[in-house]
Amino acid sequence: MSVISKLESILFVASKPLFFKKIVGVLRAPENDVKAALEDLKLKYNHQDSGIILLENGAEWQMVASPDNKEAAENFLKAEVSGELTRPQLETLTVISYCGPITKPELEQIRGVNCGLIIRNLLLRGLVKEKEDEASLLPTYEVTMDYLRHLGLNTLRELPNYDELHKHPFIETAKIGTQGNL
Amino acid sequence: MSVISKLESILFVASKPLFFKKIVGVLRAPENDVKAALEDLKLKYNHQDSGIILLENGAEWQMVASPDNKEAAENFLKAEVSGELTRPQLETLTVISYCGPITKPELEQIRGVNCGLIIRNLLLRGLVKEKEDEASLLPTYEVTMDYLRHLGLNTLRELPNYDELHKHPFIETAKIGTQGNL
Amino acid sequence: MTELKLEKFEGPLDLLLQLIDQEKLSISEIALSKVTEQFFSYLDRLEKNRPEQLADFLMIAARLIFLKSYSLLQYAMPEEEDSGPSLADQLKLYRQYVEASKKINVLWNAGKIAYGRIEPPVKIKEFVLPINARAENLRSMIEALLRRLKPIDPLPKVTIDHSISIKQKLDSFRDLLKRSKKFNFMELLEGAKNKTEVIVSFLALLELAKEKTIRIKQINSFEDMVVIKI
Repeated sequence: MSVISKLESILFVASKPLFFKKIVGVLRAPENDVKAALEDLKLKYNHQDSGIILLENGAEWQMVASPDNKEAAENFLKAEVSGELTRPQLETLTVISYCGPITKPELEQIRGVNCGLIIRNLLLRGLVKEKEDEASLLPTYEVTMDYLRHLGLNTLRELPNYDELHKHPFIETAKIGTQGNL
Repeated sequence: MSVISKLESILFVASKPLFFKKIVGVLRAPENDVKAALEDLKLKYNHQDSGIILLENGAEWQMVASPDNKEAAENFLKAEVSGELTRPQLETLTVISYCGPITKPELEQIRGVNCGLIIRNLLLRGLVKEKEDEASLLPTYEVTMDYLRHLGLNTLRELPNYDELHKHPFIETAKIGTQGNL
Repeated sequence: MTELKLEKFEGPLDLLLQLIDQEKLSISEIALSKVTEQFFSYLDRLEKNRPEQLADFLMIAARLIFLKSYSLLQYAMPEEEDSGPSLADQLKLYRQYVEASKKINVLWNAGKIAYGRIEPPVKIKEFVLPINARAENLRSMIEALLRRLKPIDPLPKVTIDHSISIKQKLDSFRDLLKRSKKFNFMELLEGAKNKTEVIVSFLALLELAKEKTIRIKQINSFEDMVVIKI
Protein backbone atom coordinates (compact mmCIF):
# COMPACT_ATOMS: atom_id res chain seq x y z
CA MET A 1 0.00 0.00 0.00
CA SER A 2 1.01 3.60 -0.52
CA VAL A 3 2.50 5.80 2.18
CA ILE A 4 -0.59 7.99 2.30
CA SER A 5 -2.96 5.09 2.89
CA LYS A 6 -0.82 3.67 5.69
CA LEU A 7 -0.43 7.13 7.18
CA GLU A 8 -4.19 7.60 7.16
CA SER A 9 -4.68 4.26 8.95
CA ILE A 10 -2.06 4.99 11.60
CA LEU A 11 -3.39 8.48 12.33
CA PHE A 12 -6.88 6.96 12.57
CA VAL A 13 -5.99 4.29 15.13
CA ALA A 14 -3.40 6.29 17.07
CA SER A 15 -5.94 8.02 19.37
CA LYS A 16 -3.34 10.62 20.37
CA PRO A 17 -0.96 13.17 18.85
CA LEU A 18 2.00 11.61 17.02
CA PHE A 19 5.37 13.23 16.45
CA PHE A 20 6.54 13.45 12.86
CA LYS A 21 9.65 11.44 13.74
CA LYS A 22 7.50 8.72 15.23
CA ILE A 23 5.33 8.56 12.10
CA VAL A 24 8.43 8.27 9.91
CA GLY A 25 9.63 5.43 12.10
CA VAL A 26 6.33 3.58 11.99
CA LEU A 27 5.89 3.95 8.22
CA ARG A 28 9.55 3.21 7.50
CA ALA A 29 9.36 5.71 4.63
CA PRO A 30 11.60 8.61 3.56
CA GLU A 31 10.90 11.82 5.50
CA ASN A 32 10.03 13.72 2.35
CA ASP A 33 7.43 11.17 1.33
CA VAL A 34 5.82 11.32 4.76
CA LYS A 35 5.85 15.10 4.67
CA ALA A 36 4.18 15.11 1.27
CA ALA A 37 1.60 12.54 2.40
CA LEU A 38 0.73 14.67 5.46
CA GLU A 39 0.21 17.68 3.21
CA ASP A 40 -2.00 15.61 0.91
CA LEU A 41 -4.10 14.44 3.85
CA LYS A 42 -4.43 18.00 5.07
CA LEU A 43 -5.83 18.93 1.67
CA LYS A 44 -8.14 15.96 1.73
CA TYR A 45 -9.59 16.65 5.17
CA ASN A 46 -9.16 20.24 6.22
CA HIS A 47 -11.93 22.02 4.41
CA GLN A 48 -15.33 23.43 5.17
CA ASP A 49 -17.88 20.72 5.83
CA SER A 50 -15.38 17.96 6.57
CA GLY A 51 -16.25 15.84 9.60
CA ILE A 52 -12.65 14.78 10.19
CA ILE A 53 -9.77 17.24 10.60
CA LEU A 54 -6.01 16.78 10.66
CA LEU A 55 -4.46 18.93 13.39
CA GLU A 56 -0.89 20.14 13.20
CA ASN A 57 0.88 21.48 16.29
CA GLY A 58 4.58 22.03 15.69
CA ALA A 59 5.96 18.58 14.93
CA GLU A 60 2.83 16.77 16.16
CA TRP A 61 -0.16 15.50 14.18
CA GLN A 62 -3.54 14.21 15.25
CA MET A 63 -6.72 13.19 13.47
CA VAL A 64 -9.83 14.55 15.22
CA ALA A 65 -13.52 15.14 14.66
CA SER A 66 -14.46 18.59 13.42
CA PRO A 67 -14.89 21.05 16.30
CA ASP A 68 -18.13 22.20 14.64
CA ASN A 69 -19.66 18.82 15.50
CA LYS A 70 -18.76 18.89 19.18
CA GLU A 71 -22.31 18.23 20.39
CA ALA A 72 -22.90 15.29 18.06
CA ALA A 73 -19.57 13.73 19.08
CA GLU A 74 -20.49 13.99 22.75
CA ASN A 75 -23.15 11.34 22.21
CA PHE A 76 -20.33 8.83 21.99
CA LEU A 77 -17.64 10.00 24.35
CA LYS A 78 -17.24 11.75 27.66
CA ALA A 79 -17.65 15.50 27.24
CA GLU A 80 -14.52 17.50 27.98
CA VAL A 81 -14.87 20.78 29.85
CA SER A 82 -12.71 23.70 28.75
CA GLY A 83 -13.03 25.70 31.98
CA GLU A 84 -12.37 29.40 32.23
CA LEU A 85 -8.92 30.82 31.64
CA THR A 86 -7.72 33.45 34.10
CA ARG A 87 -6.11 36.59 32.76
CA PRO A 88 -2.51 35.47 33.57
CA GLN A 89 -3.18 32.06 32.02
CA LEU A 90 -4.65 33.65 28.93
CA GLU A 91 -1.85 36.15 28.54
CA THR A 92 0.84 33.51 28.96
CA LEU A 93 -0.90 31.08 26.59
CA THR A 94 -1.18 33.86 24.01
CA VAL A 95 2.54 34.62 24.04
CA ILE A 96 3.42 30.90 23.93
CA SER A 97 0.88 30.34 21.11
CA TYR A 98 2.43 33.01 18.92
CA CYS A 99 6.09 32.71 19.94
CA GLY A 100 6.53 29.07 20.98
CA PRO A 101 8.84 27.29 21.37
CA ILE A 102 9.94 29.98 23.78
CA THR A 103 12.16 29.98 26.88
CA LYS A 104 11.05 31.27 30.26
CA PRO A 105 13.34 34.35 30.19
CA GLU A 106 12.01 35.29 26.75
CA LEU A 107 8.44 34.94 27.95
CA GLU A 108 9.24 37.03 31.01
CA GLN A 109 10.85 39.71 28.88
CA ILE A 110 7.65 40.05 26.87
CA ARG A 111 5.22 39.92 29.80
CA GLY A 112 7.42 41.84 32.24
CA VAL A 113 6.59 39.47 35.09
CA ASN A 114 8.05 36.31 36.56
CA CYS A 115 6.34 33.36 34.87
CA GLY A 116 7.52 30.40 36.95
CA LEU A 117 4.24 29.71 38.74
CA ILE A 118 2.03 30.31 35.74
CA ILE A 119 4.07 27.94 33.53
CA ARG A 120 3.76 25.24 36.20
CA ASN A 121 0.03 25.86 36.39
CA LEU A 122 -0.35 25.51 32.61
CA LEU A 123 1.85 22.38 32.53
CA LEU A 124 -0.40 20.80 35.16
CA ARG A 125 -3.50 21.72 33.18
CA GLY A 126 -1.95 20.09 30.14
CA LEU A 127 -2.21 23.25 28.03
CA VAL A 128 1.53 23.82 27.74
CA LYS A 129 4.41 21.37 27.47
CA GLU A 130 8.14 21.41 27.69
CA LYS A 131 9.60 20.78 24.29
CA GLU A 132 11.47 17.54 24.01
CA ASP A 133 14.71 19.00 22.78
CA GLU A 134 17.89 18.11 24.54
CA ALA A 135 20.04 20.33 22.34
CA SER A 136 18.94 23.62 23.92
CA LEU A 137 20.32 24.52 27.31
CA LEU A 138 17.15 26.12 28.59
CA PRO A 139 13.83 24.29 28.34
CA THR A 140 11.44 25.77 25.80
CA TYR A 141 7.68 25.79 26.07
CA GLU A 142 4.95 25.35 23.51
CA VAL A 143 1.19 24.78 23.60
CA THR A 144 -0.24 21.26 23.55
CA MET A 145 -2.52 19.56 21.08
CA ASP A 146 -5.21 19.56 23.77
CA TYR A 147 -5.08 23.35 23.80
CA LEU A 148 -5.35 23.47 20.02
CA ARG A 149 -8.29 21.04 20.12
CA HIS A 150 -10.12 23.26 22.58
CA LEU A 151 -9.52 26.38 20.50
CA GLY A 152 -11.09 24.64 17.51
CA LEU A 153 -8.14 25.56 15.26
CA ASN A 154 -6.38 23.27 12.79
CA THR A 155 -3.03 24.91 13.42
CA LEU A 156 -1.66 27.89 15.33
CA ARG A 157 -1.10 29.58 11.97
CA GLU A 158 -4.85 30.22 11.89
CA LEU A 159 -4.60 32.56 14.87
CA PRO A 160 -5.41 36.19 14.07
CA ASN A 161 -2.32 38.14 12.89
CA TYR A 162 -0.20 35.02 13.33
CA ASP A 163 2.53 35.97 10.87
CA GLU A 164 2.89 39.44 12.28
CA LEU A 165 2.97 38.42 15.93
CA HIS A 166 4.99 35.28 15.31
CA LYS A 167 7.79 37.04 13.51
CA HIS A 168 7.40 40.39 15.15
CA PRO A 169 10.51 42.52 14.63
CA PHE A 170 10.80 43.12 18.38
CA ILE A 171 10.63 39.52 19.42
CA GLU A 172 14.13 38.83 18.26
CA THR A 173 15.43 41.91 20.05
CA ALA A 174 13.30 41.06 23.07
CA LYS A 175 14.93 37.66 23.10
CA ILE A 176 18.37 39.25 22.96
CA GLY A 177 17.28 41.68 25.65
CA THR A 178 16.93 38.86 28.13
CA GLN A 179 20.68 38.65 28.27
CA GLY A 180 21.04 42.24 29.49
CA ASN A 181 20.76 42.94 33.16
CA LEU A 182 18.02 45.55 32.96
CA MET B 1 -23.14 21.81 9.80
CA SER B 2 -24.38 19.46 7.14
CA VAL B 3 -25.64 15.95 7.80
CA ILE B 4 -22.65 14.38 6.06
CA SER B 5 -20.11 16.30 8.14
CA LYS B 6 -21.85 15.37 11.40
CA LEU B 7 -22.18 11.77 10.23
CA GLU B 8 -18.47 11.62 9.44
CA SER B 9 -17.62 13.00 12.90
CA ILE B 10 -19.76 10.55 14.84
CA LEU B 11 -18.61 7.51 12.87
CA PHE B 12 -15.06 8.67 13.54
CA VAL B 13 -15.41 9.05 17.32
CA ALA B 14 -17.77 6.12 17.95
CA SER B 15 -15.06 3.42 17.56
CA LYS B 16 -17.80 0.76 17.34
CA PRO B 17 -20.58 -0.30 14.95
CA LEU B 18 -23.58 2.02 15.01
CA PHE B 19 -27.13 1.03 14.10
CA PHE B 20 -28.72 3.08 11.37
CA LYS B 21 -31.59 3.98 13.77
CA LYS B 22 -29.12 5.22 16.36
CA ILE B 23 -27.41 7.41 13.76
CA VAL B 24 -30.72 8.88 12.66
CA GLY B 25 -31.58 9.58 16.29
CA VAL B 26 -28.32 11.36 17.01
CA LEU B 27 -28.33 13.40 13.81
CA ARG B 28 -32.03 14.27 14.14
CA ALA B 29 -32.27 14.22 10.37
CA PRO B 30 -34.71 12.55 7.92
CA GLU B 31 -33.88 8.87 7.29
CA ASN B 32 -33.46 9.48 3.58
CA ASP B 33 -30.90 12.24 4.14
CA VAL B 34 -28.91 9.99 6.46
CA LYS B 35 -29.06 7.13 3.97
CA ALA B 36 -27.83 9.41 1.18
CA ALA B 37 -25.04 10.74 3.39
CA LEU B 38 -23.90 7.19 4.22
CA GLU B 39 -23.76 6.36 0.52
CA ASP B 40 -21.74 9.54 -0.12
CA LEU B 41 -19.29 8.61 2.59
CA LYS B 42 -18.96 5.11 1.19
CA LEU B 43 -17.97 6.64 -2.14
CA LYS B 44 -15.54 8.97 -0.41
CA TYR B 45 -13.80 6.28 1.61
CA ASN B 46 -14.24 2.87 0.09
CA HIS B 47 -11.74 2.84 -2.72
CA GLN B 48 -8.31 1.54 -3.43
CA ASP B 49 -5.63 3.37 -1.51
CA SER B 50 -7.88 4.75 1.21
CA GLY B 51 -6.57 4.32 4.76
CA ILE B 52 -10.04 4.48 6.31
CA ILE B 53 -12.97 2.28 5.31
CA LEU B 54 -16.70 2.50 6.01
CA LEU B 55 -18.00 -0.97 6.87
CA GLU B 56 -21.64 -1.82 6.31
CA ASN B 57 -22.94 -4.90 8.07
CA GLY B 58 -26.70 -5.25 7.82
CA ALA B 59 -28.09 -2.19 9.59
CA GLU B 60 -24.78 -1.42 11.30
CA TRP B 61 -22.11 1.04 10.17
CA GLN B 62 -18.54 1.43 11.38
CA MET B 63 -15.47 3.39 10.36
CA VAL B 64 -12.28 1.34 10.58
CA ALA B 65 -8.69 1.40 9.41
CA SER B 66 -8.28 -0.21 5.99
CA PRO B 67 -7.81 -3.99 6.23
CA ASP B 68 -4.87 -3.64 3.83
CA ASN B 69 -3.04 -1.78 6.59
CA LYS B 70 -4.20 -4.09 9.34
CA GLU B 71 -0.72 -5.34 10.04
CA ALA B 72 0.87 -1.89 10.14
CA ALA B 73 -1.86 -0.61 12.44
CA GLU B 74 -1.63 -3.61 14.75
CA ASN B 75 2.15 -3.43 14.94
CA PHE B 76 1.85 0.21 15.82
CA LEU B 77 -0.72 -0.42 18.56
CA LYS B 78 1.25 -3.36 19.96
CA ALA B 79 4.45 -1.32 20.11
CA GLU B 80 2.52 1.32 22.03
CA VAL B 81 1.82 -1.15 24.83
CA SER B 82 4.90 -3.33 24.77
CA GLY B 83 7.80 -1.27 23.41
CA GLU B 84 10.33 0.82 25.25
CA LEU B 85 8.89 3.39 27.65
CA THR B 86 9.21 7.06 26.78
CA ARG B 87 10.98 9.20 29.35
CA PRO B 88 7.72 10.70 30.72
CA GLN B 89 6.24 7.18 30.95
CA LEU B 90 9.27 5.86 32.80
CA GLU B 91 9.23 8.81 35.17
CA THR B 92 5.55 8.24 35.93
CA LEU B 93 6.11 4.54 36.51
CA THR B 94 9.02 5.39 38.81
CA VAL B 95 6.94 7.73 40.94
CA ILE B 96 4.14 5.17 41.15
CA SER B 97 6.66 2.47 42.12
CA TYR B 98 8.35 4.45 44.87
CA CYS B 99 5.39 6.50 46.09
CA GLY B 100 2.35 4.37 45.32
CA PRO B 101 -0.46 4.05 46.10
CA ILE B 102 -0.80 7.59 44.85
CA THR B 103 -3.60 9.68 43.33
CA LYS B 104 -3.40 11.35 39.92
CA PRO B 105 -3.32 14.91 41.35
CA GLU B 106 -0.47 13.95 43.70
CA LEU B 107 1.42 12.36 40.84
CA GLU B 108 0.93 15.45 38.71
CA GLN B 109 2.09 17.77 41.48
CA ILE B 110 5.28 15.73 41.85
CA ARG B 111 5.99 15.56 38.12
CA GLY B 112 4.73 19.07 37.43
CA VAL B 113 2.81 18.02 34.32
CA ASN B 114 -0.52 16.55 33.36
CA CYS B 115 -0.33 12.74 33.37
CA GLY B 116 -3.70 11.61 31.99
CA LEU B 117 -2.53 9.98 28.75
CA ILE B 118 0.50 8.38 30.37
CA ILE B 119 -1.45 6.67 33.15
CA ARG B 120 -3.78 5.25 30.49
CA ASN B 121 -0.80 3.77 28.66
CA LEU B 122 0.74 2.27 31.82
CA LEU B 123 -2.65 0.71 32.67
CA LEU B 124 -2.88 -0.84 29.18
CA ARG B 125 0.61 -2.24 29.53
CA GLY B 126 -0.37 -3.93 32.79
CA LEU B 127 2.43 -2.16 34.67
CA VAL B 128 0.08 -0.20 36.88
CA LYS B 129 -3.36 -0.79 38.33
CA GLU B 130 -6.12 1.48 39.56
CA LYS B 131 -7.63 1.04 43.00
CA GLU B 132 -10.72 2.72 44.38
CA ASP B 133 -9.76 4.48 47.56
CA GLU B 134 -12.82 5.09 49.70
CA ALA B 135 -11.09 7.56 51.97
CA SER B 136 -10.02 10.07 49.31
CA LEU B 137 -12.81 9.41 46.77
CA LEU B 138 -10.10 9.52 44.10
CA PRO B 139 -8.68 6.35 42.61
CA THR B 140 -5.09 5.58 43.54
CA TYR B 141 -2.42 3.96 41.36
CA GLU B 142 0.12 1.33 42.25
CA VAL B 143 2.27 -1.14 40.34
CA THR B 144 0.93 -4.59 39.49
CA MET B 145 2.11 -7.93 40.84
CA ASP B 146 3.05 -8.89 37.29
CA TYR B 147 5.46 -5.99 37.04
CA LEU B 148 6.94 -6.68 40.45
CA ARG B 149 7.46 -10.32 39.58
CA HIS B 150 9.18 -9.43 36.31
CA LEU B 151 11.49 -7.12 38.21
CA GLY B 152 12.43 -10.16 40.25
CA LEU B 153 11.22 -8.54 43.45
CA ASN B 154 8.97 -9.90 46.17
CA THR B 155 8.00 -6.50 47.48
CA LEU B 156 8.49 -2.87 46.54
CA ARG B 157 10.70 -2.50 49.59
CA GLU B 158 13.38 -4.32 47.62
CA LEU B 159 13.63 -1.44 45.13
CA PRO B 160 17.01 0.35 45.34
CA ASN B 161 17.03 2.71 48.36
CA TYR B 162 13.29 2.27 48.79
CA ASP B 163 13.14 3.22 52.48
CA GLU B 164 15.05 6.42 51.94
CA LEU B 165 13.26 7.47 48.74
CA HIS B 166 9.75 6.31 49.53
CA LYS B 167 8.98 9.30 51.74
CA HIS B 168 11.74 11.63 50.62
CA PRO B 169 11.12 15.20 51.88
CA PHE B 170 11.50 16.73 48.38
CA ILE B 171 8.76 14.45 47.09
CA GLU B 172 6.52 15.00 50.09
CA THR B 173 6.82 18.77 49.62
CA ALA B 174 6.14 18.58 45.89
CA LYS B 175 3.11 16.37 46.50
CA ILE B 176 1.33 19.06 48.48
CA GLY B 177 1.67 21.39 45.54
CA THR B 178 1.97 25.10 45.13
CA GLN B 179 -1.12 27.03 45.99
CA GLY B 180 -0.54 29.84 43.56
CA ASN B 181 -3.35 32.33 43.15
CA LEU B 182 -3.60 32.00 39.42
CA MET C 1 -6.79 61.30 38.13
CA THR C 2 -8.64 58.18 39.20
CA GLU C 3 -6.79 55.60 41.22
CA LEU C 4 -6.38 52.25 39.53
CA LYS C 5 -7.22 49.29 41.70
CA LEU C 6 -4.16 47.28 42.58
CA GLU C 7 -5.73 43.95 41.72
CA LYS C 8 -6.86 45.24 38.34
CA PHE C 9 -3.50 44.97 36.63
CA GLU C 10 -1.44 41.99 35.75
CA GLY C 11 2.08 43.31 36.16
CA PRO C 12 4.21 46.40 35.67
CA LEU C 13 3.71 46.58 31.90
CA ASP C 14 -0.04 46.33 32.30
CA LEU C 15 0.03 49.08 34.93
CA LEU C 16 2.05 51.31 32.58
CA LEU C 17 -0.38 50.66 29.73
CA GLN C 18 -3.35 51.55 31.90
CA LEU C 19 -1.69 54.71 33.22
CA ILE C 20 -0.83 55.80 29.68
CA ASP C 21 -4.36 55.02 28.47
CA GLN C 22 -5.79 56.98 31.37
CA GLU C 23 -3.77 60.01 30.32
CA LYS C 24 -4.97 59.46 26.75
CA LEU C 25 -1.40 59.33 25.49
CA SER C 26 0.11 57.04 22.91
CA ILE C 27 3.05 54.90 23.89
CA SER C 28 6.28 56.91 23.73
CA GLU C 29 9.16 57.83 25.98
CA ILE C 30 7.48 61.15 26.73
CA ALA C 31 4.34 59.31 27.84
CA LEU C 32 6.42 56.99 30.02
CA SER C 33 8.13 59.94 31.59
CA LYS C 34 4.75 61.51 32.36
CA VAL C 35 3.44 58.47 34.22
CA THR C 36 6.65 57.60 36.07
CA GLU C 37 5.64 59.29 39.29
CA GLN C 38 2.24 57.64 39.29
CA PHE C 39 3.92 54.30 38.67
CA PHE C 40 6.12 54.81 41.72
CA SER C 41 3.15 55.67 43.88
CA TYR C 42 1.96 52.09 43.42
CA LEU C 43 5.21 50.51 44.59
CA ASP C 44 4.59 51.10 48.30
CA ARG C 45 1.19 49.49 48.26
CA LEU C 46 2.53 46.69 46.14
CA GLU C 47 5.16 45.89 48.72
CA LYS C 48 2.40 45.28 51.23
CA ASN C 49 -0.13 43.47 49.03
CA ARG C 50 1.83 41.64 46.36
CA PRO C 51 5.38 41.31 47.71
CA GLU C 52 6.08 38.40 45.36
CA GLN C 53 5.70 40.74 42.39
CA LEU C 54 7.88 43.52 43.75
CA ALA C 55 10.95 42.35 41.84
CA ASP C 56 9.07 42.56 38.53
CA PHE C 57 7.94 46.10 39.28
CA LEU C 58 11.41 47.14 40.44
CA MET C 59 12.87 46.01 37.11
CA ILE C 60 10.54 48.33 35.25
CA ALA C 61 10.92 51.05 37.90
CA ALA C 62 14.67 50.98 37.30
CA ARG C 63 14.12 51.43 33.57
CA LEU C 64 11.73 54.33 34.15
CA ILE C 65 14.28 55.97 36.44
CA PHE C 66 16.87 55.39 33.79
CA LEU C 67 14.73 57.15 31.17
CA LYS C 68 14.13 60.07 33.52
CA SER C 69 17.69 60.31 34.68
CA TYR C 70 19.14 59.95 31.20
CA SER C 71 18.18 63.48 30.22
CA LEU C 72 19.49 64.86 33.51
CA LEU C 73 22.62 62.80 33.71
CA GLN C 74 23.54 62.21 30.11
CA TYR C 75 27.10 63.34 30.87
CA ALA C 76 27.45 60.67 33.53
CA MET C 77 26.27 57.66 31.56
CA PRO C 78 29.03 55.29 30.60
CA GLU C 79 29.08 54.07 27.03
CA GLU C 80 27.34 50.75 26.95
CA GLU C 81 26.16 48.35 24.37
CA ASP C 82 22.48 48.51 23.62
CA SER C 83 20.82 45.92 25.84
CA GLY C 84 17.65 45.15 23.92
CA PRO C 85 14.48 46.95 22.96
CA SER C 86 13.45 50.25 24.49
CA LEU C 87 10.77 50.22 27.15
CA ALA C 88 8.35 51.95 24.79
CA ASP C 89 8.89 49.29 22.12
CA GLN C 90 8.50 46.54 24.68
CA LEU C 91 5.24 48.09 25.84
CA LYS C 92 3.89 48.31 22.29
CA LEU C 93 4.70 44.65 21.76
CA TYR C 94 3.08 43.70 25.05
CA ARG C 95 -0.07 45.56 24.08
CA GLN C 96 -0.33 43.54 20.86
CA TYR C 97 -0.29 40.28 22.81
CA VAL C 98 -2.87 41.60 25.26
CA GLU C 99 -5.13 42.43 22.33
CA ALA C 100 -4.50 39.00 20.78
CA SER C 101 -5.28 37.30 24.10
CA LYS C 102 -8.79 38.76 23.98
CA LYS C 103 -9.38 37.07 20.62
CA ILE C 104 -7.99 33.79 21.93
CA ASN C 105 -10.37 34.05 24.88
CA VAL C 106 -13.30 34.34 22.45
CA LEU C 107 -12.15 31.18 20.63
CA TRP C 108 -11.63 29.36 23.92
CA ASN C 109 -15.10 30.22 25.17
CA ALA C 110 -16.82 29.46 21.85
CA GLY C 111 -17.37 25.89 23.03
CA LYS C 112 -15.81 24.24 19.99
CA ILE C 113 -13.82 21.17 20.87
CA ALA C 114 -12.25 18.84 18.33
CA TYR C 115 -12.51 15.34 19.79
CA GLY C 116 -10.01 12.62 19.11
CA ARG C 117 -11.20 9.05 18.95
CA ILE C 118 -10.27 6.19 21.25
CA GLU C 119 -9.24 3.05 19.45
CA PRO C 120 -10.09 -0.06 21.49
CA PRO C 121 -6.75 -1.31 22.83
CA VAL C 122 -5.16 -4.39 21.31
CA LYS C 123 -4.90 -7.22 23.80
CA ILE C 124 -1.40 -8.47 24.42
CA LYS C 125 -1.53 -12.07 25.46
CA GLU C 126 1.07 -11.94 28.17
CA PHE C 127 2.84 -9.35 30.24
CA VAL C 128 5.78 -7.72 28.47
CA LEU C 129 8.44 -6.02 30.57
CA PRO C 130 9.57 -2.90 28.66
CA ILE C 131 13.32 -3.15 28.17
CA ASN C 132 13.94 0.11 30.03
CA ALA C 133 11.70 -0.53 33.04
CA ARG C 134 14.10 -2.52 35.23
CA ALA C 135 14.85 -1.64 38.85
CA GLU C 136 18.05 0.13 37.81
CA ASN C 137 16.10 2.34 35.38
CA LEU C 138 13.71 3.26 38.15
CA ARG C 139 16.60 4.12 40.43
CA SER C 140 18.32 6.47 38.01
CA MET C 141 15.00 8.04 37.09
CA ILE C 142 14.08 8.81 40.69
CA GLU C 143 17.51 10.25 41.29
CA ALA C 144 17.04 12.57 38.31
CA LEU C 145 13.60 13.51 39.62
CA LEU C 146 14.99 14.36 43.06
CA ARG C 147 17.63 16.60 41.51
CA ARG C 148 14.83 18.44 39.73
CA LEU C 149 12.67 18.70 42.86
CA LYS C 150 15.46 20.03 45.04
CA PRO C 151 14.03 23.28 46.40
CA ILE C 152 15.51 26.40 44.88
CA ASP C 153 16.08 29.70 46.64
CA PRO C 154 12.54 31.04 47.04
CA LEU C 155 13.56 34.72 46.74
CA PRO C 156 13.88 36.05 43.20
CA LYS C 157 17.51 36.84 42.60
CA VAL C 158 16.74 40.25 41.13
CA THR C 159 15.26 41.52 44.39
CA ILE C 160 18.36 40.52 46.26
CA ASP C 161 20.62 42.15 43.69
CA HIS C 162 18.69 45.38 43.81
CA SER C 163 18.29 45.64 47.55
CA ILE C 164 21.88 44.67 48.26
CA SER C 165 23.31 47.09 45.78
CA ILE C 166 21.22 50.07 46.87
CA LYS C 167 22.01 49.30 50.49
CA GLN C 168 25.71 48.95 49.70
CA LYS C 169 25.73 52.26 47.85
CA LEU C 170 23.96 54.01 50.71
CA ASP C 171 26.50 52.65 53.16
CA SER C 172 29.43 53.69 51.05
CA PHE C 173 28.01 57.20 50.54
CA ARG C 174 27.50 57.52 54.30
CA ASP C 175 31.10 56.48 54.85
CA LEU C 176 32.22 59.07 52.33
CA LEU C 177 30.16 61.76 54.04
CA LYS C 178 31.86 60.96 57.34
CA ARG C 179 35.16 61.76 55.74
CA SER C 180 34.28 64.78 53.58
CA LYS C 181 31.55 67.40 53.75
CA LYS C 182 31.27 67.97 50.02
CA PHE C 183 31.87 66.03 46.82
CA ASN C 184 30.83 65.95 43.18
CA PHE C 185 28.39 63.35 41.88
CA MET C 186 30.75 62.55 39.00
CA GLU C 187 33.42 61.47 41.49
CA LEU C 188 31.00 58.94 42.88
CA LEU C 189 30.46 57.45 39.50
CA GLU C 190 34.09 56.95 38.63
CA GLY C 191 34.00 53.29 39.51
CA ALA C 192 30.59 52.66 37.95
CA LYS C 193 30.67 49.68 35.63
CA ASN C 194 27.29 49.91 33.95
CA LYS C 195 23.99 51.73 33.71
CA THR C 196 22.56 49.81 36.63
CA GLU C 197 25.24 51.10 38.92
CA VAL C 198 24.71 54.70 37.77
CA ILE C 199 21.00 54.36 38.39
CA VAL C 200 21.49 52.71 41.74
CA SER C 201 23.88 55.50 42.75
CA PHE C 202 21.34 58.07 41.68
CA LEU C 203 18.60 56.29 43.65
CA ALA C 204 20.85 56.13 46.71
CA LEU C 205 21.56 59.83 46.36
CA LEU C 206 17.85 60.64 46.18
CA GLU C 207 17.30 58.49 49.25
CA LEU C 208 19.93 60.42 51.21
CA ALA C 209 18.36 63.70 50.10
CA LYS C 210 14.99 62.44 51.26
CA GLU C 211 16.50 61.60 54.66
CA LYS C 212 17.81 65.18 54.70
CA THR C 213 21.33 63.88 55.18
CA ILE C 214 22.50 65.81 52.14
CA ARG C 215 21.69 68.76 49.94
CA ILE C 216 22.27 68.69 46.19
CA LYS C 217 23.31 71.72 44.18
CA GLN C 218 23.46 72.05 40.42
CA ILE C 219 24.33 75.43 38.91
CA ASN C 220 23.28 74.81 35.30
CA SER C 221 21.16 72.00 33.97
CA PHE C 222 23.08 68.97 32.67
CA GLU C 223 26.10 70.00 34.72
CA ASP C 224 27.64 67.97 37.45
CA MET C 225 25.89 68.02 40.85
CA VAL C 226 27.54 69.03 44.07
CA VAL C 227 26.60 66.96 47.09
CA ILE C 228 26.79 68.79 50.43
CA LYS C 229 26.42 67.20 53.86
CA ILE C 230 23.81 68.85 56.07
